[in-house]
Amino acid sequence: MKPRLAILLGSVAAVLTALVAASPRVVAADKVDPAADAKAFQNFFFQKFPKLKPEEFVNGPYSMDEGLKRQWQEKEEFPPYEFALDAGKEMFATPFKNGKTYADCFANGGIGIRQNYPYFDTREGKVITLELAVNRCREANGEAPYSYVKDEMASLTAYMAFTSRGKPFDIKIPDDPRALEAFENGKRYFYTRRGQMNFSCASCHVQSPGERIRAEILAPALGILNAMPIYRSEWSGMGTTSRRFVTCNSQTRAVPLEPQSDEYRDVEYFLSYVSNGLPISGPGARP
Amino acid sequence: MASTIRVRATSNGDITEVQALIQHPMDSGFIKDAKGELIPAHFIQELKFEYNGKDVFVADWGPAVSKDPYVKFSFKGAKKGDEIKISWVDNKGASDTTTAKIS
Amino acid sequence: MSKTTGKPFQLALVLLSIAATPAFAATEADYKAAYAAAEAASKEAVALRHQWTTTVSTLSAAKKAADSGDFDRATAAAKEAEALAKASIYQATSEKEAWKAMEIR
Amino acid sequence: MNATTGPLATRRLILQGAVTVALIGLGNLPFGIAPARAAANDKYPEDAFKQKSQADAIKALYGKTAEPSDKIKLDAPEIAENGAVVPISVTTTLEKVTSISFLVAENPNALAASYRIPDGTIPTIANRLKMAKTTNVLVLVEADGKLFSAAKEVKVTVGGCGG
Repeated sequence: MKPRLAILLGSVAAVLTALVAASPRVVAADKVDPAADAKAFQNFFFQKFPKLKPEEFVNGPYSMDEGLKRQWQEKEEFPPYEFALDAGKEMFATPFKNGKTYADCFANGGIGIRQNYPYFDTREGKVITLELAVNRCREANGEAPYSYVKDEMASLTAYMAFTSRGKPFDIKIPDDPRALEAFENGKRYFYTRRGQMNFSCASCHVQSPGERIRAEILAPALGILNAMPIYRSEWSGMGTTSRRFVTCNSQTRAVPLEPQSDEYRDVEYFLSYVSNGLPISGPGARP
Repeated sequence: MASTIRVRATSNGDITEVQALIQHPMDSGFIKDAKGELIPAHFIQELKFEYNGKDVFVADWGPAVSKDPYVKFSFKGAKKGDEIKISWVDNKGASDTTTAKIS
Repeated sequence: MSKTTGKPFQLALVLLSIAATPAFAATEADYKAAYAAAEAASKEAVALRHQWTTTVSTLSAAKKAADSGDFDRATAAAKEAEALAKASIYQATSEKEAWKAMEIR
Repeated sequence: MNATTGPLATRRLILQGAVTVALIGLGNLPFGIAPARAAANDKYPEDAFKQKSQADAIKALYGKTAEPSDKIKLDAPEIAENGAVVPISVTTTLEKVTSISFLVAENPNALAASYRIPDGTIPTIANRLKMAKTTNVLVLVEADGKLFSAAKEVKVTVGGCGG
């Protein structure tokens, strides 16, 4: 099979590059300044793709290629996430065994709040994602938690994202050194090369968006989480941000971390924050 | 259980445009599951649209139609508020039926 | 894809030479020693959260070959797994600073 | 990229040889539960769907050959984003259209979908098909008892024999 061959060939090169001594352009006196980071991050993409409007970045690879865009628009006439969305709406409205509902766990009854997730919980000192909050809500009401990667979780959050469509990402970093540290951790994770392919998240989604890597057109990192959860044709189904992180890791031949591990939560925090101001477009459809 | 069939039928003068999306695995019979065993073929064979007791569109499908299949067509003679009936049957004998109002 | 270029590190040469090494008569003891070394390096990579999928698969290939009594192949695979694990450890260590080179700022 | 592991490795799409294909095809076709149809020519064209090659499928379905027509407009992407879901549509100015069929030359079985077009239905269809690899999509339009065709190549980089 073709992909195998490509991987084998790539593998030798990857091992070599993996071992190339990293050029340590050590940057002096790093002060964590999320606002400046977000500004630089967005400017980078706006300059790289001067023709795109900021809000178009949330459409991922479809903003990068005309042929793809047309296929997407045709699919959007009756999008493949339609069933998940309907299921999620029903789940959201269905009370737990104790009579309470998801609406009781969230601000504004859970409607139109997706753009505020993840947030930093200053009591706990950790990043709380929407999926995590959903499972905590379930467990607090005596229900079993959902899988973090697909199925019910993807359907439920698809509906929650849908009620936030068009609302700009509004991630806050509270004045708490632990929040800054979480942001910094997420940033480090995003730029760190891993796996035998020696790719970081940025290798694909900062350096090469719009280019084809084998079959796929790479999505820009800016706005990439605004579309979550997504229906991926490659999965023939829905998946959450966690699922995407897991598959990204595997694709670089790195053993994925546990969904909702601290690293994944932090990188979601970082990536969401730097996309502040861009509208929620989820649920999305992707190749 | 919710219907497996989603329909949008919109009237535009004399012409009614119909779009349908159906929840079905459309397993081709060529894919293996996690255990390496082939998933048997399972696909919708016939999808029928009726208006006024008459067929207006009939799809005969094989396993090469995508998962959660989609189809769009148009027909003449119906008007806003009329109903169309949609039904499918698959190769295992399962079926579903629904009606939709033309808007 | 990579914008980093430079001299291949010595480990890479070791790794490539293993792949090219002709079959030699390895004993069960050779295999066990090689496997233990590979496993240790692999565990270190896991602790660093930088494990490679190929290390895992090569380790299990080594075990499988050993189970079928093919200690030549088992030993070669174990050594390859060790080299992969060491490369991933090197990656983890060097990236502690190197990631900043890619940062948008 | 399919280099996934564990439970996510659901897309090991293996195109088996012809023998396996035939066996599976037979093994899963339920005999005797096909719904009753009103008329004989209304039957599900089971035989046509079982044919491997395009030529055999056309023969089984229509029993005649098609001639190319510039009155058929076949719309398909140059490069499919994913072979599992390729949006393909057709429209034609031919008159008295009674059926439209889509074939994918190099799929295990060429015939993908066949639509019956009664009087009063406009010969314009959009659907989504699976494509195993880069190949021609062929559309056949039966009009006034004759058979016409149009074709377009679609490049497939991620094979879609999957779900």
